[in-house]
Amino acid sequence: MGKFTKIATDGLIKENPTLKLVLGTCPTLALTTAAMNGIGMGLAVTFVLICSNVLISLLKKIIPNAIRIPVFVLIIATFVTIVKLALDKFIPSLYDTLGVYLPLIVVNCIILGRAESFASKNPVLDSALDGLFMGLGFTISITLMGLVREFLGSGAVFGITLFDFSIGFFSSSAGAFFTYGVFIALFNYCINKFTRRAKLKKGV
Amino acid sequence: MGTILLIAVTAMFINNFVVVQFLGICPFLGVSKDTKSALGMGIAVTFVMTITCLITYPIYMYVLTPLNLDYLEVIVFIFVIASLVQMIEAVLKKFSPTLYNAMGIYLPLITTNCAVLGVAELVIDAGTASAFGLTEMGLLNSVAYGFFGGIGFTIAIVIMSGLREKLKTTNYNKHLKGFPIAMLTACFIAMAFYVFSMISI
Amino acid sequence: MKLFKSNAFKCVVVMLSVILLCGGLLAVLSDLLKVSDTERIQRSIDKIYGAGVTEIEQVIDADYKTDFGEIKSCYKLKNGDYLVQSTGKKGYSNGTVTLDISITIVDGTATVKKAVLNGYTSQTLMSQLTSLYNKFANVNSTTVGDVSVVTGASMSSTAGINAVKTAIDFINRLGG
Amino acid sequence: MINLLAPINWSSLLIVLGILAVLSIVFTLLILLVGKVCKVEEDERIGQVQEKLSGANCGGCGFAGCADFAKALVENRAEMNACASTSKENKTQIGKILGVAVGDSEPKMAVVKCSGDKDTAGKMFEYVGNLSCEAKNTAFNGDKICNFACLSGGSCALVCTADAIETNNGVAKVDKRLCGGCSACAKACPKKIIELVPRSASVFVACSSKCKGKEVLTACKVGCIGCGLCVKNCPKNAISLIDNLAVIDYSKCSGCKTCVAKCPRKIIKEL
Repeated sequence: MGKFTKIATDGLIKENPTLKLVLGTCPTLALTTAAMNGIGMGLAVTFVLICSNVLISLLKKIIPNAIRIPVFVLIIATFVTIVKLALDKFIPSLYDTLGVYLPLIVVNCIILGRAESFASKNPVLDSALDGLFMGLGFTISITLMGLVREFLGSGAVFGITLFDFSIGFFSSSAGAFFTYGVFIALFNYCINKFTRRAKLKKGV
Repeated sequence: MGTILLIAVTAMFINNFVVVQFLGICPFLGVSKDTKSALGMGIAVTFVMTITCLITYPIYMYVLTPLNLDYLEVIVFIFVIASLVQMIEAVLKKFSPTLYNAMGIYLPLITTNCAVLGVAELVIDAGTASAFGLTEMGLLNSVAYGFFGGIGFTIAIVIMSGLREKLKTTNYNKHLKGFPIAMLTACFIAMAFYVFSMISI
Repeated sequence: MKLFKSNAFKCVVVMLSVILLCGGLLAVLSDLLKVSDTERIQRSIDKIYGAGVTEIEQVIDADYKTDFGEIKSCYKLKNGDYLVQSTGKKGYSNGTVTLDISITIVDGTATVKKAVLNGYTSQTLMSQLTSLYNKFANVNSTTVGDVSVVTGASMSSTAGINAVKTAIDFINRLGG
Repeated sequence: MINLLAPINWSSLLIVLGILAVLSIVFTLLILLVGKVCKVEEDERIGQVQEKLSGANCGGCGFAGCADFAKALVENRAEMNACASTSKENKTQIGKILGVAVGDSEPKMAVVKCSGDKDTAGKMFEYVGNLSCEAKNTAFNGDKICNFACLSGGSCALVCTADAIETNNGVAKVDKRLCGGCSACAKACPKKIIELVPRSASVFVACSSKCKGKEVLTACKVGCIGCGLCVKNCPKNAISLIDNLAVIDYSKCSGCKTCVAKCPRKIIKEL
């Protein structure tokens, strides 16, 4: 089961798409004003990521190299439209909040990135797992960021206002960049500390 | 004429694609290490955004809406953009290798660039049109929106690359190395652009 | 036979089959998951009154048109109010605005309960706009003129006012 | 099952398939046409070589990234062992692709050839301002009296991907266990005093001052004064004195460490 844990730790920690590879930054910055948005967007991205990874790794031998990117993007777009139709029908409230960012999942760098670098080179099961853990990594990090920005920006947690103080900076666009930067710095700090200790213990 | 001016100011400053609407951040952070490649990237994105609006707007307005197939909108747009970028990459590789080396290697990045699909989406959106006080954008206005959106992207990315080049010779905490310092620079640029949103037209 | 083996043919066939597969799947799904118009109206009702408060009782034919506004559709609701979708013209360089307006009859005259922008616009624009229209709350035909909806870089107030004014005139004419 | 499919109106389905078919054929042919017209002969070996490289894009080889390095390798403008982060068997495979014998390069590590920290190295003036090495270097070659001294601005630490360099008490110091030997720090250092020594080395000269003994005594409490004792006492005579500075030739050095004991200034340090 070594492969499973490797893919899991890759997706969640070692190659966390939002904090380590810094992919999918557009929805991360825009939607982390509220934690609820983060979860909704995260789950939608995870669903699309798993399905597109599976289909792409199934078709990887058939697709010629010249039209590789258009076909990948087409497959991803189909799954996004399916999510869009399903959300519009069954959960309209989430559909309204996601607004213009739902179609932008198609160009979310995580999905096309993983399709290019992982799904088109690995078997189906690994691609599905990779999609799942990459999606979870993305969901967790943007929900955490959503919590911080929502709490500091409007004194609310998951929509329930606890305090009435609100620092306008955190719900503005400058605040989004700031929070994202601090999150990546913290993430780097922990990872460096962890790998340093591992290397020193193993080291000569 | 007034609307074009209004679109220009809005797309470049008030509703800047990168800093206010958060579209196209991946290349904005990835490619802004030095000004030359940042400018190359800006030109490429402006070029693709303008042509995208030129093609996707008519397709949506004269093909998809009359047959009310607007659920196809995402597929058709992204397919057109991906093919467009594929062609532009090949043309550039052949006819101007120097420009290709400066910009081309970032061209595949443009397919995964939210700004390009973002502009295609916003241009056909009723909300954007009513923001400019129009029923719908019309071809000329949408191409102008795409073009000035690209110019806004270029302005933001060139300012960013200037700042990041200055950062190369400063001493800052090791853990801020790489993306965090880029994010904080973008934060200050966003603050600067915040001033523009106070303008009421 | 060489044509069929060539890479170009392979590309076209693969691309064609993928796009037809995807398009067909989506066409079928979009019909299956169709959200009917009445349900969309019900959703805007829920947005104004809150979920499950009231439904549509009767559809009223709306062909009322003036030079500064036009009624798109009008519904009489179970709790006696009217939901009117009206478009106001004469915005900045003849722009238009479409609003969902709920109107109640208060001692004979039509007064606006709430006005909401129709449909979703891009998220950043949306958040600025919906709050602007709360200013139209409990406005009637006389006081509608002096509502000043100062908008940032977005639409001007005339189109908004015209939309509400057309809706009120339509309901007064209906009631009277 | 039938009524489940009832809402599908088949006519619009056909229209959709028609539009998509037209769209896909037009654009695919356009892509292929443009692709054929603009065919650029590129050596496909570049792709194969790049596949084998580590892809870390660390820039240690002096090229913009692995793609550039692969291109340079194929046009043999570059040396295979310029890249430290590619594994050994990948290097031999690349050697096979290019048909070039790849001498297995000895794994290297970086050492800072200066040990003048806050209290041992004398200062000419109190430096206030931008703390990076490049900036300090522009102000009269740095605030230390000795022109070859480490400015401890941290420019090397900034580029080190393995996070192996500390610059806390006034001089940069490389942690041998973390260093991967990618030589990015050696390139970044404006004073060029970081040297790559074989990982098997046991001693190194922790100074790079080329001034005469008398000047070194005034400038720094620990610098090498070029007395030559180490040269005389080295059994393998692996050390030589070049411009008043002891230089160790690691091919001859047997690691006996007699020079460490003999050096009056204790500037030849153990690794």
